[in-house]
Amino acid sequence: MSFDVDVTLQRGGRSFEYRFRTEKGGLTALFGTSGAGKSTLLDMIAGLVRPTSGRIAVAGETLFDSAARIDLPPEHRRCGYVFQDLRLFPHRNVRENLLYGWKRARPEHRWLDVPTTLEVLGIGHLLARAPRSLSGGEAQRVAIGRALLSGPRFLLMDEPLASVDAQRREEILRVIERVRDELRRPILYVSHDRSEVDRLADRVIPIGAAGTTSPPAP
Amino acid sequence: MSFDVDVTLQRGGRSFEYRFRTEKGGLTALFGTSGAGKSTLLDMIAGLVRPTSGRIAVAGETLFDSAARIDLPPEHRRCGYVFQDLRLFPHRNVRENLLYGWKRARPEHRWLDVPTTLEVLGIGHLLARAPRSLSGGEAQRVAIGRALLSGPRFLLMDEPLASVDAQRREEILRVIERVRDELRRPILYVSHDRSEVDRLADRVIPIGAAGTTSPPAP
Amino acid sequence: QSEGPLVLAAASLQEAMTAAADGWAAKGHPRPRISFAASSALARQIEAGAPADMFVSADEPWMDEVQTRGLLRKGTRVSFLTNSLVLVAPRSRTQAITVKPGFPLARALGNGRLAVGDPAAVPAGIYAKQALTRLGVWDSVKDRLAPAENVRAALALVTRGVAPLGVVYGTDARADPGVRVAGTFPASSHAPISYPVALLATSRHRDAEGFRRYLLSAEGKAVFRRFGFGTR
Amino acid sequence: MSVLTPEEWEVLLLSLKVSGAAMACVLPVAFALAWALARWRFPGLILLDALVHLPLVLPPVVTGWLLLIALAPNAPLGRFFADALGMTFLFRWTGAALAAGVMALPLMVRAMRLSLEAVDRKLEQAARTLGAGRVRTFVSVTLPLAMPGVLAALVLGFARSIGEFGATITFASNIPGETRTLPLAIYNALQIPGSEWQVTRLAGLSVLLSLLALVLSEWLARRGRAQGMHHVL
Amino acid sequence: MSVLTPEEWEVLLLSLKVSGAAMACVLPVAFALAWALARWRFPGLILLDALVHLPLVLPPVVTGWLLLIALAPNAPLGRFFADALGMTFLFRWTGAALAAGVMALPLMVRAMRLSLEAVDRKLEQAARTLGAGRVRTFVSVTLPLAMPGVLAALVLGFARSIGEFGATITFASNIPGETRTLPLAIYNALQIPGSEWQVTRLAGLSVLLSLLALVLSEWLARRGRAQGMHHVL
Ligand SMILES: Nc1ncnc2c1ncn2[C@@H]1O[C@H](COP(=O)(O)OP(=O)(O)OP(=O)(O)O)[C@@H](O)[C@H]1O
Ligand SMILES: Nc1ncnc2c1ncn2[C@@H]1O[C@H](COP(=O)(O)OP(=O)(O)OP(=O)(O)O)[C@@H](O)[C@H]1O
Ligand code: MOO
Ligand SMILES: [Mg+2]
Ligand SMILES: [Mg+2]
Repeated sequence: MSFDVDVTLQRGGRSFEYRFRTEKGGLTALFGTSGAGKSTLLDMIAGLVRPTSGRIAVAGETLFDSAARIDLPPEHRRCGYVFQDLRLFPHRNVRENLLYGWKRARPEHRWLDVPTTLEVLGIGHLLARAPRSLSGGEAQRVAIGRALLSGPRFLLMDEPLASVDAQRREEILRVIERVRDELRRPILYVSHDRSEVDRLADRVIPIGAAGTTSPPAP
Repeated sequence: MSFDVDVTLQRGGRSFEYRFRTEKGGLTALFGTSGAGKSTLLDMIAGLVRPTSGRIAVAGETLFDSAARIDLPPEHRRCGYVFQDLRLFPHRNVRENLLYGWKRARPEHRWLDVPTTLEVLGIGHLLARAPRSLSGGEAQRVAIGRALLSGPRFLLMDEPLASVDAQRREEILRVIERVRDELRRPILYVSHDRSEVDRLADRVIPIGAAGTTSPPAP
Repeated sequence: QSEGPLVLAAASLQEAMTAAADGWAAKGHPRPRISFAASSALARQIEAGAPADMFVSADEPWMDEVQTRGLLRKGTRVSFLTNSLVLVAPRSRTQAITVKPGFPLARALGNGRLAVGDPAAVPAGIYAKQALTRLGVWDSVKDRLAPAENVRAALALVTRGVAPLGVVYGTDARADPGVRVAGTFPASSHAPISYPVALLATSRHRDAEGFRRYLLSAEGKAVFRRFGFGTR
Repeated sequence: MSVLTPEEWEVLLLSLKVSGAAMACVLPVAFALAWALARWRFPGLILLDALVHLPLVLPPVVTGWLLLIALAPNAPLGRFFADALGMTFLFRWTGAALAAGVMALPLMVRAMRLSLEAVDRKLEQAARTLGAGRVRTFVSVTLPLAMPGVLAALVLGFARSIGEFGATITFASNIPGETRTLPLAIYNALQIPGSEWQVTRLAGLSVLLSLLALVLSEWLARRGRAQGMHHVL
Repeated sequence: MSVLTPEEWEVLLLSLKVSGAAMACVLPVAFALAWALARWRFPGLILLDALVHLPLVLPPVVTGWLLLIALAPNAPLGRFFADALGMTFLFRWTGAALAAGVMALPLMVRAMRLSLEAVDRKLEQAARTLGAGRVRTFVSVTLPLAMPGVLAALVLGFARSIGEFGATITFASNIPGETRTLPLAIYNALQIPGSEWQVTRLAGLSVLLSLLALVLSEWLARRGRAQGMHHVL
């Protein structure tokens, strides 16, 4: 199985519940209204938000289990997380941002090389720039590159193409498809763009409205 | 005429040139690759970035004219600017963010009331929340509300619907259409979503690749 | 005038001057207000034109300085107090030391230091240096000093047992139950320790001269003698 | 309360008055300096910066001495204050407040400058497009976002001014009821052998005062946070 | 150089040594305290905060006096340092450094705390997901983002330690070549009538030293900015 999630979270007086399993490999899209709790779910899988209780496993490895008192720290989960709010390091230039995870990854874990990444994302000319001076789409592409280069075991992508123009989007989508099909890395993908989801997703998990349970996907 | 722009800008060794005029009213879409300079153009029209030279007029009022030494400060330009990076005030809750411009607008300039805004944007339940605790889509809708409520003479919208889900997007699009048709406020709209542009735009201004001139629209 | 005259007095005179002011006030006069600080600071304030009535210095040079600038009322300067210089040890230390030419001060210190007012600045330290030099022991202890900001701080070093011996004024040693006078320096071993008083040229207070006279009167001097000062 | 002697009360209230006045006068000056150092780029910048740091670098007694020279009744600046504003400082509580304020200045400027430099200018731009002029933007966006620095400045400055000794005694002298603040009273007590108990009481009062200031500032900061200023406070 | 007398050279170098040692020792301590105050929430928080502010609130002489009592050879703490670490402070330049460090502590803690509280925790989270453990995240993200505060702390602390007088003379005495730093030398000069010129020279040296520190810190800050740390420096 790729994603095996069964957790609850109490926060700000609301309670979130997620329960779903997906078969091995492939891209799983999360679809749901704004505020339903998609980013929150990704944060829990990445180890940034601690579920109140439950269990999370990805590709056979248990990342969190409240009963067994397992809670892998984020740096050992090896997720490539493209944040909805990007979170580029403001004190480092584009090159250093891109290489931040790459340098820390074991060589055998890296599955994408730097030139290819720069090529596909079209960010080779931005390497010396400060994140603050990037345009919206440029920053988004750097964030994607940083996550891919960290040699992750699986990907969490939160609206990664929201500000990317059509042409570049096409190229990036093709890379994501390659990761999905050739490398068979599990991907959890959030998007409000129906056409993107239709094209990429092997399955869609609906995230229900505020606080409701997400039924397990078939 | 709605937008009458003829400016150049030198920045970071690159030179940007914009030259276009649009007829009265209607929605003008800016379409162009990432990094072409769309947000930069909006910043110049809003008075946040000073063109090196040229002239900007909106709906007959000259906002900037390097020859005539006119440079209206941003607070007198009355633009409703939805920033690509939102820029909600982190020290004020949602209600205060929404009313920030509204309070400062003259009553006769306001053309949208608060209840309608909350209703359309679906943010009535968020009023007491801190911007930091909002989801991506929620924050984006608050940013739209804040701009609309400030009683602007014209709108600058930089990918305002990037993180908004399909259903809500539909409702917001309808509001924008009403502003365009009934109130006849000029709108400059940036989007990478072809279907959005096709539906809304009376005309499309292509913003060329890095540093090239944008030819005047017909 | 309901407020008393403003007196600038050396900090080391604090207890005695306060008592003298009380004595004056007990006679039905408005109580003088006294600002206690280092003589140097007070002299500089006078030179800056601060509006005070009387200056009581802990040594002569600062009074000279003020006088040269014509800031004293003519004929009011009198050196009226004297003091002695003593060697003190913590109360617990019983061994007696005779202060005489060539006395074994360095040995008595062990590996401790001799607490003194800073010989480069503080009057008590300057007298101490004179006395130790005259007695021929300065060279043996000059690298073993613990110079302090003022006499009372030097005294505190001995009281706290941080320094085994110290050189202070007799008045200080007397007032502190934590120390014992181990020996007194012969008056001939140092320049006379004297405290001058004078009215300031700008003084307008009608009580100022009265208070000065009181300080110089038998009654006033008795107050200072109670605190161990010599008078003349 | 009978736990304090009348003199202790006098000293305590005077210290409060002096420090309060010092903070009230210095805060705007320090903020203006912090603003200039954070936002402007001009040739003399580093010199201004050095000037602001001066009271920190010099021993307090020297600062007091410089104040004495500058503001003596017969010095030009001193005459100006006396004639034009009717203000005299020497031997007056206003002098103690001035000394305390000057000594606190560098600490306050730095703290506020640090916060001002961290304010995101893009938020100020947003305020401008929403119709707020420079002043309103400053009041409604910049100032609240820099509030942690302002609070820190007040706490540091107040604590520093409560503890100020050297410049005060040199410049304003040690006059009971007028310039004898807590540290000067402590100095007096220190001159009397065996007065440890009195020193301890007075020092305890100082600590109490600044503890109150500290609690107040943390409370204000927490209130700010509760209002959603998560990342600023 | 012949513009300085040999004694002035001695005093200058000693001041540098003392302040340098003070900064080197206090910086990590101050940072740890700033970290605790910025990041942890525990019951004694405000008391720790008050303790850190203590040397600011109390007159320096009292702080020196407290150090004296705590670290006297016959006091438990003093004995511990002497026996376990072979360190003695009284009448030693190490004592002057300790006094300077203690006096600088509150300023340094505040500045660093201010910057630490402004660091966006979300960036630390991003570093964690990219494989950086707590320590690496701290070194590569938190610390650089808090760098403006660290620099400000160093400038404030260095300036304060260069100017430190009261605690030093009380705790470490005024021994030429060992503990007579610039302010103590200035004090000596001030006590002697007619020595204004010497005071001015020594004060000028102090100012020069801290001007150097200031220029250095501004240069470092600018270098940081040039490397793209736009919004942090
Ligand atoms: N710290 C918080 N305190 C209270 N509520 C919060 C907090 N953080 C997030 N929320 C709320 O939790 C809900 C889920 O947020 P989340 O970011 O997961 O939504 P989302 O599904 O990603 O939405 P979007 O598509 O708009 O990004 C939202 O309603 C949000 O307002
Ligand atoms: N301060 C700066 N220094 C140098 N270059 C800058 C600066 N700010 C922006 N740029 C560059 O100017 C170009 C135009 O930026 P702009 O934000 O206008 O692009 P955009 O068309 O809005 O792109 P996007 O669709 O990705 O948001 C980009 O290549 C950007 O990197
Ligand atoms: O009273 Mo003094 O002038 O400190 O020795
Ligand atoms: Mg989200
Ligand atoms: Mg843009």
